[in-house]
Amino acid sequence: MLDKLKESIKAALPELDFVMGWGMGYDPLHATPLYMYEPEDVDNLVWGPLNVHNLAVHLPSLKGKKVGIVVKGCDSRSVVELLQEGLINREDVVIFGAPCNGIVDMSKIRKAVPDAHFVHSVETDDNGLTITTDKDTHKLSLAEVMADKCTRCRFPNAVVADHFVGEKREPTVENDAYEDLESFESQGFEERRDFWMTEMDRCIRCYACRNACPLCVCRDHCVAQSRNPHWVSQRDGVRDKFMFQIIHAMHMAGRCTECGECERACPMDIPVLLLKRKLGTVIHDLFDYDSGLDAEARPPLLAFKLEEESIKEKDW
Amino acid sequence: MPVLNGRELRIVGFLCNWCSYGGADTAGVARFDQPTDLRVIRVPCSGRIDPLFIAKAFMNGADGVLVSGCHPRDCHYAEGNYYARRRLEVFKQFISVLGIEPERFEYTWVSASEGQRWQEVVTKFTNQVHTLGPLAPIPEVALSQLAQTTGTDIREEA
Amino acid sequence: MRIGVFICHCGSNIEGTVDTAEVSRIARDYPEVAFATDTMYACSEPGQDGIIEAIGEHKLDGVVVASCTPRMHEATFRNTLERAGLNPYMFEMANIREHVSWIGKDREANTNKAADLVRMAVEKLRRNQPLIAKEFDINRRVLVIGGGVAGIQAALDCADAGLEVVMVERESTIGGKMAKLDKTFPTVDCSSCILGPRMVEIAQHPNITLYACSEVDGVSGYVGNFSVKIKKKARYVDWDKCTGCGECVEKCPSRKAPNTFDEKIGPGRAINIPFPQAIPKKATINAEYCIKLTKGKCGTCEKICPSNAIDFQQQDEIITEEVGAVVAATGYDLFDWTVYEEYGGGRYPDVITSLQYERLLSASGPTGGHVKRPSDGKEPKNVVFIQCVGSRDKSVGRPYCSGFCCMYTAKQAILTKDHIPDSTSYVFYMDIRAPGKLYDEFTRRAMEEYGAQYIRGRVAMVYPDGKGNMIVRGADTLMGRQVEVQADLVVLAVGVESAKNSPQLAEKLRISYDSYGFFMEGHPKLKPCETNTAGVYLAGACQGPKDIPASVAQGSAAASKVIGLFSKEKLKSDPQTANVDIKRCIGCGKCVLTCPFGAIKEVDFRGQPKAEVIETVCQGCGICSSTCPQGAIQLRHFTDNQILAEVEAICRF
Amino acid sequence: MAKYLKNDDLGQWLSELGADYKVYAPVQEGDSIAFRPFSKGKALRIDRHATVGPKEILFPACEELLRFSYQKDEENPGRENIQVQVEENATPTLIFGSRPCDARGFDVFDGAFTQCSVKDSYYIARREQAAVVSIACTRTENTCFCNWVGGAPDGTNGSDVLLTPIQEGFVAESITEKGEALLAGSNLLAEATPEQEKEAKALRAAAHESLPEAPDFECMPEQLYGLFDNMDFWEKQSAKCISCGACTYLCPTCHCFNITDERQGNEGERLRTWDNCMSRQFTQEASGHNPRSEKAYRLKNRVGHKFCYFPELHKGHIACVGCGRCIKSCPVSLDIRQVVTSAKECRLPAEDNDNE
Repeated sequence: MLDKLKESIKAALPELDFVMGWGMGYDPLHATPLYMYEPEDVDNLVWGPLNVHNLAVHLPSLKGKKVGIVVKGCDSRSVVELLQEGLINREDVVIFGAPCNGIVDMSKIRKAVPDAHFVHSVETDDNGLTITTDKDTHKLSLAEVMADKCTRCRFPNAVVADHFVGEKREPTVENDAYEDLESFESQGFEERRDFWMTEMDRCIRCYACRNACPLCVCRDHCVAQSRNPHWVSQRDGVRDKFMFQIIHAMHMAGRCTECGECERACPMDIPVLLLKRKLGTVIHDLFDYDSGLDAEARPPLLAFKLEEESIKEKDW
Repeated sequence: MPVLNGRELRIVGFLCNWCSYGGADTAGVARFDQPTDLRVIRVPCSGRIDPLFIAKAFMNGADGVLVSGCHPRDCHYAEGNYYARRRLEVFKQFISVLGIEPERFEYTWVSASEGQRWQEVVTKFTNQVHTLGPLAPIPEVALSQLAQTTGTDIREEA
Repeated sequence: MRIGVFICHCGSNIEGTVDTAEVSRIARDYPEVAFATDTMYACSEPGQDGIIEAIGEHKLDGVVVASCTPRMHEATFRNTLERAGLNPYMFEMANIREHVSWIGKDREANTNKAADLVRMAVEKLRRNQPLIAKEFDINRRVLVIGGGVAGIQAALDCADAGLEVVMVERESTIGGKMAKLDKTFPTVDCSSCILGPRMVEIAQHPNITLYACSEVDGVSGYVGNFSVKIKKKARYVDWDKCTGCGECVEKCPSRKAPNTFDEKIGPGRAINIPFPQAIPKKATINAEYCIKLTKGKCGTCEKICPSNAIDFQQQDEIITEEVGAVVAATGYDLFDWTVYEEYGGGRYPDVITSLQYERLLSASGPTGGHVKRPSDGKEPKNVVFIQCVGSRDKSVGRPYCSGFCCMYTAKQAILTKDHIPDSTSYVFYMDIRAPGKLYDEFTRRAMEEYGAQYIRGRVAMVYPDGKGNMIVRGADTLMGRQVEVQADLVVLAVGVESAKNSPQLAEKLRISYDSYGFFMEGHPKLKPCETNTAGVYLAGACQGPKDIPASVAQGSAAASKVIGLFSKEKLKSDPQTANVDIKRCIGCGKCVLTCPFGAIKEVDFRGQPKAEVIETVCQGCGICSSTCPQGAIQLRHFTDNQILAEVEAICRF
Repeated sequence: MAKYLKNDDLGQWLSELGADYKVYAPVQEGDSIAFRPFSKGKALRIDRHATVGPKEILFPACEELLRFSYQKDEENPGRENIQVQVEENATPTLIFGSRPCDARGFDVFDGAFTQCSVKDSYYIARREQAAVVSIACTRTENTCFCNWVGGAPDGTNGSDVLLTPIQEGFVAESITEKGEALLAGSNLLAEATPEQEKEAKALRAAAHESLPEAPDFECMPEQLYGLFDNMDFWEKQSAKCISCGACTYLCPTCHCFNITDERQGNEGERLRTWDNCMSRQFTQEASGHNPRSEKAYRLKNRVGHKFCYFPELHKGHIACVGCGRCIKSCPVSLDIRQVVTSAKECRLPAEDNDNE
């Protein structure tokens, strides 16, 4: 399948400035975005559970160029959102899709293999990963180290693609039950608040969550670093950090595809995706809307109905 | 000045100029007694209210937030309250994950003529917030610094 | 900044439950407050003079007045500031009367709250910017959409006042529904006799340009400067040449075309002139039924037309007109009564609508004014009228009262007696609504002088008796029994609904409409013919069911609004508009999408898309500001920072 | 003279030190490891590099430089007096568990904050009050490259005490007088036996061995100047960068900051907060112009500063300690080693015949 993907990229490359995919990174456990300019670059392409990055994040800044992008199912939904918001032109992007079996969650790997920073080699196959460090070897099934989002994946195949190689995979689940959220919300309100305070306290305000988010399109003009409007100060207290995450989440409402890049990118491992998951289920229940599926759809918070069947207003 | 200790809670109101601010005026003209906790911010339209203003109020120590606009179909700007309804409803359902009781925030529609309804809304909402009690503001400083000043560290408790 | 704060006693209205001296003492410690005092009546002449004096003495450049609601006196105090030489927008009000002193008697709590409200006003004012209203030119032409009686009235009033008027009419003639009527209530005078001359005036008025058989295709621009695209529909007759002689109509072999003017009860032709007094009196080909246009054969009209006006090649044409104001007068349509299965659902030829009956009564109608029932041409002796067909009926989604059916039913009962003296009319009604001048007297005449039998109750069923007549079965709720009436003809008082495509037109005009498609007035009481879009006015039944006098009155009212608007030298826009920080805008277009007024356009700035506010169109709602994620578009005077400052003023102290 | 501390006594020793110092040590927080005030019973995480190093203790992410308040004249509220209050509250602080690379970062801070014409009194106060107890690395991570930039797994720069973990405890060596005092002050520390010292030495040597061979960076300033206008090179190197600040905020040597005033009512404070050169706003000028509007310029600056501009000003000291956090925590795994070696290997165009 990887060979077919490479072939298809090579065939399209002459018409394109470059194609974005994944290559191996600084150690055998880490893939990294790969920019393929020349046919020989394509030989470095890899496909597998280490391709954790959502490359769609780069597309808006490439406006004006004609580029290719390799996408997982989840990544493709971000592309659809960008198309919907007019931030990229469909004719400027060639999309290569392939069925995805799921990707790993590095923090789960770090838990399973405390020596993950000392890894020597990694082998991946359909069943999982074999990780060898300077001390020992660990066989991990993909299921135990898979990113949470993959355990509830509904779109393992690209929802939009110009070239799709391989056999389409069946979705992992039909519906997202939001069990993580349910279990979080089984706590009392004060516990939830305390949870966020301790988590947010750790934040170093590097904005990796924001910059890794393919839909945080304001980026350089984000209110987080602006005095006018002055939504947050530069203090490193919990309040401003928490406020920023609320801003991020609310700005994502009805747009977020829950690709999880915010959480993955966080160097401090703060579980910020949960906030967006909450909004995801609220939006889904209220407006029967899933983002990133239809580039022609009007996002629910930029629209309204005269009568909102699902909104039950308070009787006074 | 701090809200009257023990008697009042901090309740922020966002009212659209055309309907609900007028409704609150009407209630005043009719001398309808209301609790004194609420402080009203006048905005042109409920559509102007970014739910994040409400988040900011809670972060800074508000115990309750009330938004009121024109009834659907009566928006002075035709569509503002329709957008507001969606955004505010989403926000209301969202805040539970933050650890804020959804009952601390309500949005409703009161027309300029509905003085009585305004009195009812303010009274009931204020009581509702008092039932929940004060909401601790999110600390403006890092927890370690907070621990230094207060002597307790919520991370230790957890 | 140097801010002055004035705490008003409002006599004892505020002072009674708020310690104003204490509030002013507290206010003195607020940031940038250079002067604070309490005053007896801030709005009175001495009160205002005191403010002006303090501005001079303390070199104030911003003022907070804590008194009554800004909805009352904001304009007053802005003027005061202007008189003192300050920008009127460097002013904020704290409402300590309606929102404080009048709603509670706890003096301590009230004083504390008043001080908080003043702090909020001060914090907001610290972030105010001087604003200056922009002036712009007015194009003193008006577009009237719809050539019914309301539109005609509005157009003539405007034209007589010297304004240029463009009238667009969907049908091939103006006159609207009124032109179809035989007589009008309560005077029973001839409808076309009073309307006809007004129609002629439209045609002859030098200030009026009429586009019949045309529709508004699109509207852009804003008050004072609208640009309107008008679609002139293909009519296959060159109206410049057509003399309206009618020879083509007579000779046209295609006789299955519906005669819409006669409400489809008379014979139709593929080429047609609606009625003798039509304005413009021109022939129009119905392409659906024209043999030449459908099959390529025939062409009779082309051969016989003495002025060579037939043009089978004609296409729709788009014309652009520039105007400064728009009057919508698109009238109404009738409810589709065939949903009423119990009345036959359209299957019985002798169950007709009231408007069809008007055509049977009319001397210019298909029967020449002789009432003949459609099935066999027999003169009916028993005529049953059923009221509230498609009005006041939740089950068909029409809960509202159609307003004038009671009156025209009474009129038709009277006219039936006039036409057929030995006839009897039966009227099934729910309530009689006759609140107008001489209206109730009129319905009483129908009953008392003309012997119309009024039966209070709904009709359960209408069915043929098998002998060529209809049986109407219903309840007589006053007598508490079932009744059956044998009818030669059944006339349904079909309710009014909004004209077809009203929502689409409303969206083009960026005005709102209710759930039934009727256009929304600016205020149900105080702005009956304005809309919430500046420069767009309403006349007639497009706003809600209306009879002729009310439609005419609203037509004149709309005209007076246009004349009032145009009497200004220049228009001033409210400067509290949205404003784009072009450096922060990323051109995502979310504001463009959500602006209810089309006041934001996408422009190209050095190759980047950016939003730009058309200040004269912007109404200042601020939806864009709460939509823009990076806060690049800010509503002046209600910026994020101003609202945040108010939030902090409440929460942080 | 080396000392020996048993693993079991570590907690006790830190508690003892707590009497004179505020002790910071790496602890687990969520899925990360961070330096936090130590209290007895807290589980230390010294088996690997902390997610974020101890730099925050000497150079806080946010510090209040001063507080100000406006005092109003009762009689004439238009007249205001500003009162400014500077609180210097540096207290004796002990950083425990830093790695040699982390400690070496303080060398760079010292260069920037104490050796330039403008002395940073806030930093100096904290630095003078600080003691640093580092732990030598006996095992190197994939992202470690301290030896490339002049450091070593057992480097001593910036530390007062260096501990080498051996089987059942630590061999402790004092580097400075301050360190000597720290070791002398406790009965928990015994003289290290020659065997223990030998074991420590062997482990340290092995760590040296495990690091990849160090390239010679002598030529880097010249190479980087040579590449200054080669935007094609920098665009390709930065293509995958997402312009977040993870690398700079986790970097033990990055020391850029921003200053903002925050005011509520009549009170306010002046804050100094971390800033980062990977952000577009870093060089945003008031006019709207931005000399580093694209990420290629920003990456060039970051690498240039570390390997060229800073060394030029500070006796060749590279402003990178090879801790590898920027690689490890980078959301796109951008590898600074690869950027620098690419720059090194890049063939510069021959001097453009200036002499002709």
